[in-house]
Amino acid sequence: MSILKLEGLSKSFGGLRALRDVTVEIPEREFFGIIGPNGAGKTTLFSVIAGQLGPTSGRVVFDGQDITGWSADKVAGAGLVRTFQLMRPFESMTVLDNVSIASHRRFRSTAKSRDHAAEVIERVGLSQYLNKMSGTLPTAGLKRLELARALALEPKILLLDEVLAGLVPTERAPIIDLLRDIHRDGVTVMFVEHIMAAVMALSERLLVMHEGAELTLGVPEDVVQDPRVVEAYLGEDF
Amino acid sequence: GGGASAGAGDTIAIGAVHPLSGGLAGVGGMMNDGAALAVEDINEAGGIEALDGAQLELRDGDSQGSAQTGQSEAQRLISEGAVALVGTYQSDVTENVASAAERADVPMVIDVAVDDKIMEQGYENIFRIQPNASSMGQAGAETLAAMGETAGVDVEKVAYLHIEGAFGTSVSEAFTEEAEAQGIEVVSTVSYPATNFSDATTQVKQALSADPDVVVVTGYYPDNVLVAEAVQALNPDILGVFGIASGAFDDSSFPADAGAAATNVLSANYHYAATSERSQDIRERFEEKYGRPMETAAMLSYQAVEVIAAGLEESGSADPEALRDAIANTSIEDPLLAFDGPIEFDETGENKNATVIVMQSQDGEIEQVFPEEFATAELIFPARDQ
Amino acid sequence: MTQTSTETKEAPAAPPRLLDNRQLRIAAGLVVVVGAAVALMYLFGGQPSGLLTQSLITGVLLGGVYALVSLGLTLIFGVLGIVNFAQGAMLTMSMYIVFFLATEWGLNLYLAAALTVPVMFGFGWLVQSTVLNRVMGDSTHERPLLVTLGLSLLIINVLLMVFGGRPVSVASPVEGSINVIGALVDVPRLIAFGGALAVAVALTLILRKTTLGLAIRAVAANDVGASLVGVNVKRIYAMTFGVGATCVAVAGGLMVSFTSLVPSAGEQFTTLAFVIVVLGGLGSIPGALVGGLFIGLVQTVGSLYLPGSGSLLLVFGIFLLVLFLRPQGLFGAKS
Amino acid sequence: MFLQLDSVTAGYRRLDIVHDLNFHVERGEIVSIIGANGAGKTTTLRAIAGLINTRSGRIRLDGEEVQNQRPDQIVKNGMVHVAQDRALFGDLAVHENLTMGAFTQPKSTIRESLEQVFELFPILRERRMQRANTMSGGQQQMLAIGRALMARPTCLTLDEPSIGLAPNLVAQVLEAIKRIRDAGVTVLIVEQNAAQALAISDRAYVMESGSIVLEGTGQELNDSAEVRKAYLGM
Amino acid sequence: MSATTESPRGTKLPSALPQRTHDGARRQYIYLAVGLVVLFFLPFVLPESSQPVLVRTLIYGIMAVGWNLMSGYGGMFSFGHAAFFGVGAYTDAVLLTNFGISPWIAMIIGAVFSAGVGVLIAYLCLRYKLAGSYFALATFAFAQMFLLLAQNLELVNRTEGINIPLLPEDSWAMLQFGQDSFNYYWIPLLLLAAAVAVTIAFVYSRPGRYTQAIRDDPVAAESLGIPIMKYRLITVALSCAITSIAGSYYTQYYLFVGPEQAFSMHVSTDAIVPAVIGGVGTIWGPLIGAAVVGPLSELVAAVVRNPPPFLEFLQGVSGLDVAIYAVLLIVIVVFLPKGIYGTIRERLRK
Ligand SMILES: Nc1ncnc2c1ncn2[C@@H]1O[C@H](COP(=O)(O)OP(=O)(O)OP(=O)(O)O)[C@@H](O)[C@H]1O
Ligand SMILES: Nc1ncnc2c1ncn2[C@@H]1O[C@H](COP(=O)(O)OP(=O)(O)OP(=O)(O)O)[C@@H](O)[C@H]1O
Ligand SMILES: [Mg+2]
Ligand SMILES: [Mg+2]
Repeated sequence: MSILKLEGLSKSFGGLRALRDVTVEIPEREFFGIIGPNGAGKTTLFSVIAGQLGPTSGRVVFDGQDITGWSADKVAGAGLVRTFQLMRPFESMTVLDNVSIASHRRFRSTAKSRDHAAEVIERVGLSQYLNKMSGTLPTAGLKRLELARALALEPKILLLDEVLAGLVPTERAPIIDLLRDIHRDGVTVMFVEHIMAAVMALSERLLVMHEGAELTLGVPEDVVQDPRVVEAYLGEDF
Repeated sequence: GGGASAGAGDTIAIGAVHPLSGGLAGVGGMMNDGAALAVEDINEAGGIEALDGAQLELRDGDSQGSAQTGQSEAQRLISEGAVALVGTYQSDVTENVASAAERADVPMVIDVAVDDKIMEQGYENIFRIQPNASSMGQAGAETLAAMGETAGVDVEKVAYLHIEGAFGTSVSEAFTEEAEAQGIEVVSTVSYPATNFSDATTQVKQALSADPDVVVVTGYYPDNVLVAEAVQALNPDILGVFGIASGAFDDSSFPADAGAAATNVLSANYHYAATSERSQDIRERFEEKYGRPMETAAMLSYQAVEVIAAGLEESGSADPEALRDAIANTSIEDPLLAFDGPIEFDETGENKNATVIVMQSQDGEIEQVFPEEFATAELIFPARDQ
Repeated sequence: MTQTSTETKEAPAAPPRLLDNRQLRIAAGLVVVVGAAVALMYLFGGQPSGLLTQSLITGVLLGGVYALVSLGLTLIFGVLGIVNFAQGAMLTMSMYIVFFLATEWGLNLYLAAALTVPVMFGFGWLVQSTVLNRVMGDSTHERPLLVTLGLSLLIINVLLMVFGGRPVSVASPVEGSINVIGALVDVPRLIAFGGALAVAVALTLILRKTTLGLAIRAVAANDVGASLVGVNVKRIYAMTFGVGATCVAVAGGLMVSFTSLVPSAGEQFTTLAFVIVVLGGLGSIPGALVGGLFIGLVQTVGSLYLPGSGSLLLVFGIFLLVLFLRPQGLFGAKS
Repeated sequence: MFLQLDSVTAGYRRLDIVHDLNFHVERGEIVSIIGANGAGKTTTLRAIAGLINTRSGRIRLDGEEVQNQRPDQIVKNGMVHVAQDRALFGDLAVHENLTMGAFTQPKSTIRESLEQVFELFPILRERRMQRANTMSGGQQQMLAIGRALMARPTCLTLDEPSIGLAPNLVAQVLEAIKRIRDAGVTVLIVEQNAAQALAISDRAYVMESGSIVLEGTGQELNDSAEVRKAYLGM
Repeated sequence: MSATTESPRGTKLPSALPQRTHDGARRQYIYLAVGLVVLFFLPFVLPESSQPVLVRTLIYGIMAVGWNLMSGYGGMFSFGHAAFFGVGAYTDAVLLTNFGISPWIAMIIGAVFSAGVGVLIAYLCLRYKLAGSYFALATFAFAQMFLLLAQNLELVNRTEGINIPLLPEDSWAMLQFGQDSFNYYWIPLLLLAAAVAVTIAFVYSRPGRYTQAIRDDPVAAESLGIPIMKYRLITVALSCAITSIAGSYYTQYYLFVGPEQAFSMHVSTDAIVPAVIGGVGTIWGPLIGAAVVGPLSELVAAVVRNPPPFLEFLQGVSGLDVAIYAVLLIVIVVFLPKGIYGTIRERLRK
């Protein structure tokens, strides 16, 4: 059964068609990768799914429910959670508070939500920063924080926008492990990434977007052989 | 509250609350100086005889033009021992200061504040020297009719231009009522806003469109200057511009400020008695001391201090309660203002004999022109070339 | 700062112009709307047509004065992000300087006004570089706001201490009024109106055509970015505040002859200038001009129908409407 | 030595992030700094660009001391910085951003510089009327580099120029950097893409907790087992 | 269902985690209680003449605490808090003079009413996505409109304003006492303490944390499932209600309210200045700010009135006191970037 269905999603900014008729079905528990040139519309796609932007046309069906036009908080509450390409911590708060904001939605009691938040923080490996102000975290920490907040909501499906960007390879590895772990726990993951090593290692299926539309969709090994993908995205050196 | 009674040779404190800073600081400062001069004069003349020549002391309070600051200044002055208050120029500040004085049972003599309502609260301790808004409107209408009669000119229709708010409205309403009784018709009434008003042409033209004989104006300084200038520019066929309780038309700055537009503008207002030698002397000394002319408002402050001093003489005590009773029963002959008689207060605290006279801006000077007994120059009416 | 558009890649690259097409379209639209409203009023307004004509002309001239005061404010607001509360006080200050030069030195009014310009520029520069530059930076606006609030109190009360609170006046070398289709046009106000147009054009030219203007626009868009392309940001801040003060100096010089000058004379313009600046679009010069004229018209014509402060209520009503429907202002770029 | 840092210490508020830093860049070199996240690479570049003050030490550019000069003075000295957050003029159009980049240059050079930038990044020509902050992440990165080139720098400092770029563009950008160097510009880059950065670098430094811990030619570091393990993830 | 709760790594951390929320709040309440006790005895040590200043300072304090909730914690910079203050002030006056309703009840009605007005205004502004300066100016415009409305509405006596009739004797029910009764000080002191207690409770509560998250980054907050409009409006309602209580008390203390006293721009700045001086977005900042700003102009005025010998020449220069006050204001703002409390706290943390 598919957990997320995108039916003919389009989005225009003025005259620019950032998304053109994107139609995809994502089965439950899939690890679904998206790549594409800069400006292909990947982030826009996430924003439309997660309710930050309304589509110009098309439908988003999540878990059998039409969520097109829902506000972002309602979408998140339903279990579809995204992270941001540019990190957005709540700077005036500690790491623990950042995360417990999210876990509050699950647990009414402050104590419980904090315990849960602490668990999640431990899980993403940020425990040493627990009571540090989030604004002072280094890039890698912010990436983990972004992830922790999303996880604290116990999402059914996670949309990750370039969580690995800006990390050195040694820092990527534990996060890749973590993503695998999350996936293993039953969360469907959609992710946008430019780091091909990670894309190849993680995705079960891979969507390539180009100028707002689907260029190709398939298993990663096939997709990267596609000459159109090489031409538009990967380049000859790959 | 209230101050302790003063013994021989003591000083007796009088509190003055005026806007000494902010937008109204010009007039507020001048009023404070007026009160200070009065205190000085009284002290020089030997202080309060009935209290063994006790000296007066003026304590200033700055209302900053705001009601709450005014009230807290009043409270401060009272708790520092002021036996009476003088103030405050603005009606809303006066409301607050009056309620503070009333609650502390300390007498207050209002020098300037026009709103009828202040005295309608049933306060026991509050007295006012100047005429209130509605009595000025009424007196204005009477005077206009009388003036027309004296000059042999028919005034049948007037247009009324007034500032928005209680002051302008109550003067204009009282005028309209009395005018009817005098056979004068108010053919149009136009109000203009108290703030953000920087061009009066439209309003004046609107008032003129009913073809009046006289344009009657009530308002404060800057807006009334604008009105006079607009009338001058539109150059209508009218007998004259007649201010009632106008903040500008009898102000000594007005002729220079408005230039040609000031020519022969009439103003019915309470005013210092230019014909009184005592008031002339005070004005001369004031100007010498403070380097600026003493306007009517400052004369009222001077007068208010005199009223309190008279009360002290009469009661022979600096106890506020005794002082209050003394002021209520006092009668001050030879007032410094052009009034109908001595200063005496009725049971609400209003000065029974307060009234207006007519001034006219002639050749760059403000002259008293009507009624005859106060005239310093001949009335020119019709005031405009026909 | 405002000419950018979100056109698509099909759009041809056009060199920036003083007024781009979109702004002209908006201006034209506004003219049509106002024109239609005026026509309706002549036909069905129930007011004598002479009076209506007079109020229109008075309104436009008053609007010129408003625009003059708002021009500097919009620049400061748009570039520095400072809500300059001292704008009105600075206006008063420049009028007093003109007064001083005209009475103490016996200078011609307009000569005195011209001399006031560099003085006010220097003042603005000094205020920004010594005080305001220290409170910028963190993206909140409360600190600059409080500083200008304090500055306003300071200016007004220092003027009070120096010049006293009694009204003073300066006579204009040109007096009188001319008659235009049955309505009266006050000459000093007409000159002020011309001054507003001239200042708007001059400012636009400075912003569009000079290096200083380029730098100002860069700083307005992103100050760190501007410093990384070689702009001395603090200097541009000071320049901008100086130019904003200069606008006020021109305004003061042109308005002093028809103002009763007291230390608080300029205050009343501060509030309306905010309205105008937002209405026109933050940082938009044509916006301030058109906004000023529009508010002048609304207030004056409105007063025919709504007595007293009723027309001001109308002004604020329109302000909120514009804010809701077009928060970037009539001439602002959408963001 | 073209750019030289002598025991530079810098940081934020009371916190020192980099300590006693020494390194140099020769004229016409590409030098890269690699290191873990939070090592202080950005801080170093910001100090060089004048965006933060140094607490002690000297920074020399072409013999002249430039520490604690304002950013605009440093630009006028020929060193231009591309910030990690790009610092674009968000509300201005692409072409205006680029024109602004040539702020310190004579007007006559603008057209030529524009052509060069457009050649390097054709998408910018296509989108020259679009507002900068509506461009995609990668497009904005290209714009930021393009804007820096408009100032015709003699020394360019780039903070993670390849972040968020598609693989073909990463190659392109690094290639472009090489060409920029070949045109005579000295380049200092900070990169996460350590392998690719080292591949084009003449020399490189490894930074750890605010200090330089290793240096060598690009090749040397690329071959070093230590580096491979720690920073290349191999 | 998601399975993260049973994650193998999800080890329980029972006592490892300090219960900072509760501790934090409890500590603030203790500070509050201690402060309250100390301040309670202030009138006994200060001269009688200082009471008006104390009361005004407390009114500033309540306003600033209210403003701080919305603007400091909520990130919605209000430049029109006069609107909410004035609604409280007028509700009290109208209900008392027209219907004889006790000020205590009027205070509550006013607070509810003001919260409603605030929510409506904020909803309009937020719905149309006004933020930053635009939001500030919109609230400013609303306050100006209220001013103009009050000046034109018969119900509130237009420009004349409303007098509260003097009662012959003290009355707790009608909140009227002899002029220098300490009750006039203790009542606003308790109101202020209550406002601070509400702030503490709110800041440490779930809605309060949501509000702060929304302030830091509304987009991120929304994507974490927080309905941002709802929590913003809750914050606004609280803020307006508190501010309104300051207004109601104002009317009772000064026994007079007019359009200028209720709705003028100065009222709005009176709410902002103490909060900024003390420290925006902190619990104690607005109080400390009020304690500085409230008496400041009085102190300056007192010095100018009776200057020490070496400053004799200053005496009687009108405008000087306000000029000095203005300079002090500027100096504080310039040299204490986070306000008095905010700056001190920052120093201590290091
Ligand atoms: N608010 C907006 N207004 C106008 N155009 C926009 C807006 N947001 C995005 N775009 C445009 O839509 C296109 C798709 O942008 P999007 O951010 O989705 O790209 P992306 O695939 O995420 O790219 P990257 O990999 O560089 O992050 C781009 O051309 C961008 O310029
Ligand atoms: N404005 C700031 N205030 C306080 N600390 C900061 C600030 N900016 C950065 N830091 C801290 O300085 C340290 C070094 O940051 P820097 O950005 O220089 O690292 P970097 O090597 O560039 O890492 P990255 O790969 O994450 O960009 C980090 O721990 C970071 O938290
Ligand atoms: Mg993207
Ligand atoms: Mg970095």
